Amino acid sequence: MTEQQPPEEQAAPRPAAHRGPPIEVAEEVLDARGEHTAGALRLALRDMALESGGRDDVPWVRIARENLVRAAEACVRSPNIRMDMLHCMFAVDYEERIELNYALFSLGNGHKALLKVDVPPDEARVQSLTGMWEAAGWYERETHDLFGVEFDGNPDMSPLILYEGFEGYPGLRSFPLHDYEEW
Amino acid sequence: MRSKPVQLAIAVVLLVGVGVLVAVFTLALALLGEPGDNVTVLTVGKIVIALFALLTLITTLGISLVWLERKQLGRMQGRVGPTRVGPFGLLQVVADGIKLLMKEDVSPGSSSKAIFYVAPLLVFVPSFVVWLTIPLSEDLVVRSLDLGVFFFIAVSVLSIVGLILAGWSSNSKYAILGGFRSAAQLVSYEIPLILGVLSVVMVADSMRFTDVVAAQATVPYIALLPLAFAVFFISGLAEVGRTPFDIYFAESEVVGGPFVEYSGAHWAIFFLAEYVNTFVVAALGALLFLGGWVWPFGEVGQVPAVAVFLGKTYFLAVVIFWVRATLPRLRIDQLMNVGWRLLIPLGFASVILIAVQRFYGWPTWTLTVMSLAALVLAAWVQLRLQRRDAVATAQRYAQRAVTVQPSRRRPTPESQQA
Amino acid sequence: MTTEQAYDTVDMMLNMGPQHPATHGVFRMVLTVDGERVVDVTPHIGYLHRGSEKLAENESYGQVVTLFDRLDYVSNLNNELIFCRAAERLMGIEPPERGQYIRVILAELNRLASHLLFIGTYAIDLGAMTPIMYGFRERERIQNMFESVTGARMMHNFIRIGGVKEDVPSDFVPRVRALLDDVERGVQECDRLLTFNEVFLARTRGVGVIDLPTALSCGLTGPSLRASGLAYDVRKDYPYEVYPYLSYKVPVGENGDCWDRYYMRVLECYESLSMIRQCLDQMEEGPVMAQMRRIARPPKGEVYVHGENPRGDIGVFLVSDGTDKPYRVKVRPPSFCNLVSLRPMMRDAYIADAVAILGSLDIVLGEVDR
Amino acid sequence: MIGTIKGLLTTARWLLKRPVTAHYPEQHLPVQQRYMGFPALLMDDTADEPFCTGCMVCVRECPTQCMSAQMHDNPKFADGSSHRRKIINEFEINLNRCILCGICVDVCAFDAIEMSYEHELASYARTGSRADLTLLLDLGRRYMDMSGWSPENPEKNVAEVALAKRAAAAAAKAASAGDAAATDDPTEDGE
Repeated sequence: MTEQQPPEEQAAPRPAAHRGPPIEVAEEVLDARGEHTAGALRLALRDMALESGGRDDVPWVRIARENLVRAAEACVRSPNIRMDMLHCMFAVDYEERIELNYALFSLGNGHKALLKVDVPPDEARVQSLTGMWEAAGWYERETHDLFGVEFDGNPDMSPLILYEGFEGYPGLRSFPLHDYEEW
Repeated sequence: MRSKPVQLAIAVVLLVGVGVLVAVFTLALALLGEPGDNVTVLTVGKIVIALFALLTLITTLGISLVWLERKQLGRMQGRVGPTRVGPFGLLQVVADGIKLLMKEDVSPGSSSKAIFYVAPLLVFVPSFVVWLTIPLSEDLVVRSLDLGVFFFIAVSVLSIVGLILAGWSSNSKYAILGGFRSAAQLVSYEIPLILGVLSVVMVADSMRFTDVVAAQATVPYIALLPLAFAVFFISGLAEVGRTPFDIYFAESEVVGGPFVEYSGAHWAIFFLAEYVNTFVVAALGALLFLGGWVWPFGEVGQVPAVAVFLGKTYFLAVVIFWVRATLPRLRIDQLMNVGWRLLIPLGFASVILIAVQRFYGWPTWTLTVMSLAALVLAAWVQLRLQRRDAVATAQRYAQRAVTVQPSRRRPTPESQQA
Repeated sequence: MTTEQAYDTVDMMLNMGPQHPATHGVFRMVLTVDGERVVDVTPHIGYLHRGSEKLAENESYGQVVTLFDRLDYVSNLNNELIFCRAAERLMGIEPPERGQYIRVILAELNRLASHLLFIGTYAIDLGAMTPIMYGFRERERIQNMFESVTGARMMHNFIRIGGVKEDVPSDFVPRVRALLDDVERGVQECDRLLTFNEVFLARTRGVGVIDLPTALSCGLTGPSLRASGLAYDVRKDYPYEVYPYLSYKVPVGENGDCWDRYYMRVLECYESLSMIRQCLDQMEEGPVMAQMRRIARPPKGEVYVHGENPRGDIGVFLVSDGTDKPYRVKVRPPSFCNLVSLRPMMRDAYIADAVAILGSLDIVLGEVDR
Repeated sequence: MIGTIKGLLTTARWLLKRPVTAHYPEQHLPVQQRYMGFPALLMDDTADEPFCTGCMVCVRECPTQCMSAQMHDNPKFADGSSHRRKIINEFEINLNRCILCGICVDVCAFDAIEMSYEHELASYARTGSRADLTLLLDLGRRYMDMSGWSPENPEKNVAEVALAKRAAAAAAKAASAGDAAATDDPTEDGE
C-alpha cells in the first residue's frame, strides 16, 4: 500500500526489512542486575543448586525436585532475596523430561529469577507450593491439566481450563494437534 | 429513512391519535355514569367500553414514556435513540410490543404455572386501577374520591404481591432474589412516600386530588415543601424501581430479578406496568407538588389544563430518566439505609415541621425556610461524611504518585557528534 | 442461638455465569450465598480456552503475533509488543528508535482505550449506563487512529519482530495530538460523571479490600496491585523500549478497595496521555524496522520477558530450539493471575459487591483462558 | 450531592450536543487509507491476467490455512503476450477463516494480493464466504479503482514492462550478436 502514501514518503528509502545480514547469536549473559540476583541466589541455594545460568536480568537455578519446597522457602525467607511474588509457573515438555519453571519476583528488592525443576514424564509429581504463594494453586491446576504433573499438597486439583473427563494432556508435545477428534 | 412529508404526515396522524384518545377517555367518563345507577346490560356494556378506553389511554401514555426514555437516554449518551420506525422512532415501541406479543411464551418447566401466569396481571392491575382517582384536569377524572390520595396509596402497594409471586413462582434463584429484594424495597419505601404525601395532605387539608390542586392555585407546594418533595420524589423513584433504586431487577446482578424467566406477552405486561407506574409517580408529583393543571396560568379551559398537567408530568418523567442516565445503582443494604435512616427521619421531620407551623399558626413562608434548612442539614452531613473523605483521598493519591524521571537521556545530535 | 440455627437455613448456590451480563464474557463464578451475603466463591474458567500456547508451537514466529493479538482482545498492541520483545531478546536485536517510539505510542493509546473501556464497563456493572457510551465514544476515536496506522481496528498484527510493519502516515503526529485532546476531554467527562458520585462512592469504597501481602501472594499486578499500595510498574522498575526517556507518574493507592482500583486507572489515563505527548515531541525520522532475516529464526535458548499491560504484568516465556517455530510459548496473563485474588476480595461481600469486585479487576476472558 | 449534581450537568450537556452515531446502512464511516479488509487478487491489465502465479507462498504462510491455490501453465506465455510461465488456475479463500492479518500481502513477491477495503461480505449461505478466483478478482478490481493502486515492483511484475524489458534485452543481445538466453524469470514452481 506504499503507493497510497504521499510522494515525500515514497521518496524516503524503505527500511531494509528483509535484506539485512543474519544477526550473530546473542550470548546468554547476565547484566549487572541479574548478576546481583544470581549472587544472592547462589548464597541462598548453595547446597541445592544443580546448575545455573540466565539471560539479562533473569538468572535461573535448577534444583532437584526433592528440594523444591526447601528452595522456595529459602527464596522467600532469605532477607536479601525475599521473593514475595510467584510471578508465573509453567512447564516445558522436553519429551525426556518435563521442566517446571517457577518465575519468582521480589518486588521489594527488585529480583527476578527462575527456579527450574525437572520431573520425569512417567512420574511427574512434585510438592505443591500453595502454602507459600496463593497464586501457585491456579498455576498448578493449569499445569496439571495440560501436562499431567501431579502436585502433592494442592488442596484443589480439579480441572481448571479443561472440562472434567478430558482425556490426555494437550500441553505435551506428543499430544496430536490436528488429528485430534474431540467429539 | 423516509422523506420529510411522509414523516410529517405520520406525526400528524400520531398527534390526532392522542387527541382521539383523550376524547375517547372523556366519552368513557360520560358513559360510566354514577355508581347509584341501576345495573342493566346497557350500563355494563358502557362500563366495559369505558374501561377499554381507559386501558388504551394508559397504555399509550406508558409506551410514550418508553419512547421518551429511550430517546432521552440516547441523546444524553451521545446517541440518537430509536430512529427507524416512524418519525423520530415514535412507533418503535409499538413494533417492540408486536414483537413481544408474537414471541413464544416460555415458562420454566418447574415453575408454578398458575401463579406464574397470574403474577404479571397482579403487577399491572394496581397500576391500572390507581387511574380511577387520578384527575387529568378539574373534571376529567373517573371518580373524584374524598380519599383519593389514600386510595392511590392503598392500591399501588398491591403490585408488590405480584412481584413477589413472580419471583417465587419462577423457581429461579435470580427471580427469588429479585422477589425478596422487591419486597424489602417496596415495603420500606412506602413509608417515606406516605410521609411525603402526608405533608401535602396536612397543608392542603384534603385528600381529594382536585382540592389539593386547587389549594396550589398561587404557590405550588414544591416551593412550600421542598423537603417533602425531595422525600416523595426519592421514595417515588424507589417505588417504581428506577435507577438508582432499580436493585430488584438489576441487570448486572440478578439479571432482571422477578422478570428473569418471563418472555413474550407476559414480560411485556411487566414492562408496561413499570412505565405506567413511572407515569403515575410523575403524575402524582405533578398533582401534589407542581400544582397539577392550575399553575402557572391559574384556572384555564379543559384542553390547556390537560396539556399543562401532562407537561408537568412529562417534565418529572424527564427528570426521572435524567437521574437514570447519571447515577449507578445502590446496594440492597445501602438502599435500606437510605430508606430507614435518611428518608423516614426526613419525612417525619417534614410532618412535624408542618404540624408545628399549623399549630402555632406561623406564616407559610416559615415552612419553606424550615424545609430548606432540614434539606441543607442533610446535604451538609452527607458532604462531610462521604465526599470530603473521598476528595481528600484522591488528592492524596495525586500527590503520592511516584514520579519517574527519565532514567536515560536521549542521545541528542550534539552528543552523537561528540 | 443464631438465626441460622433457629431456622435451619441452608446456603444457596448461585451460579453466576458463564452467561451473565456482569461476568465480562464467559467467566463463571459459583457463589455460595446466605441471603444477600456471599459466603464463598468458586471461579470457573476455561470456557474460552483455545490452546493458544499449543497453537503457537506450530506456527512460525511471525504468525504467533496474530495469536497474541487475540489473547487480551482489548489491548492487542500491548500483547504484540510483549511477544515481539521476547523474540527480539532471543535473537539479540533491537528495533530502531523510531520503531520503538511508534510501538510505545500505540501501546499507550491502547492502554487508554482499554482503561476507557474499563471505566465504561465498570459503570455499567454498577448500574450507571452513560459512562460506557462516553468511554466507547473515545475508544472509537482511538480505534479509528489505529485503523489509519495499522489498517485494523482491533487485530492489528502491526508490531513485528524487529520493529513495526510500516512507518506511520505522514499526518500521524498532528492527528494524534488532536485525538489526545479529544480523549482527554472524554476521560475528564467520565471522571466527572463517576469518580466522586455519591452512589458510586458508596458502592466502591471499602468494598473488595485486599491488603498488600495477600495481593502479592495472589500474584495481583498492574493497577490493582498499585491500588493496594505498592508502586510496582514494569515501565518504572524494568524500563523497556523508550520508556526510560519519558517522565511520568505512577499512581499509588492506599486502601486496595474497588474505588482505588478504579481511580488508579483513571489517573493512569492522564499519565498515558502525557507519555504519548512526550513521545510525539521526541520522535525523529528514521527506520522503523531492524535489519534482520526475513524469516525469524532465533538461536537456541530461552527467555522470560515481562511488560506492563493495562491489566497488569504480562510475561512471556519463550523457548526456541533454533527452528522457525517456537518450541514453547508460555504467557503469564495478568487477568488470570488477578482472578486468583477474587476469593480473598470477596470476604463479607454482598451479591452486588461480587459484581463490583469482579468488575474492578477488569478481566478479559480471552486472556484468562488463552 | 455535589458529585451527583456534576454528573447530572454532564449528562444534560449532551442533550444539546450532536449525537456521534453513524446511521449505518445509510451512512458508512469512511474507510481509512490503510484499512485491511478481506484479501483480494489483483489484475495485470497489460496482459489481462492476474498477477498471481500460484506460487503458494501465501497459502503456506497463512496462519489459519484459509487459502488454497492451484496453478497451471500459462497459455499466454506460449504466445508471448505474457512473461508468466505459470498462472493461477483456481484460488479460493475461506473468508470465514481469514483473520485479516495481512501476512499474505507481506510475503507475496508478485504484488498479486492486497488487503482490499471490502468488509461487508455477509451472506445467507454458509458457503457464501468462500471466495473463488472470479470474486477475488472482482474485489481486487474494485480495490484498484478505489485506491488507485499500482504495483510496487512494476519492472518485475507488470507484463508490459517485463516483456518490453525482455524484448529490449533480446534486442541488445541480438545487436551484440549473442545467443538470446532465457532471461531470469520471476515465476517459480509451486507445490
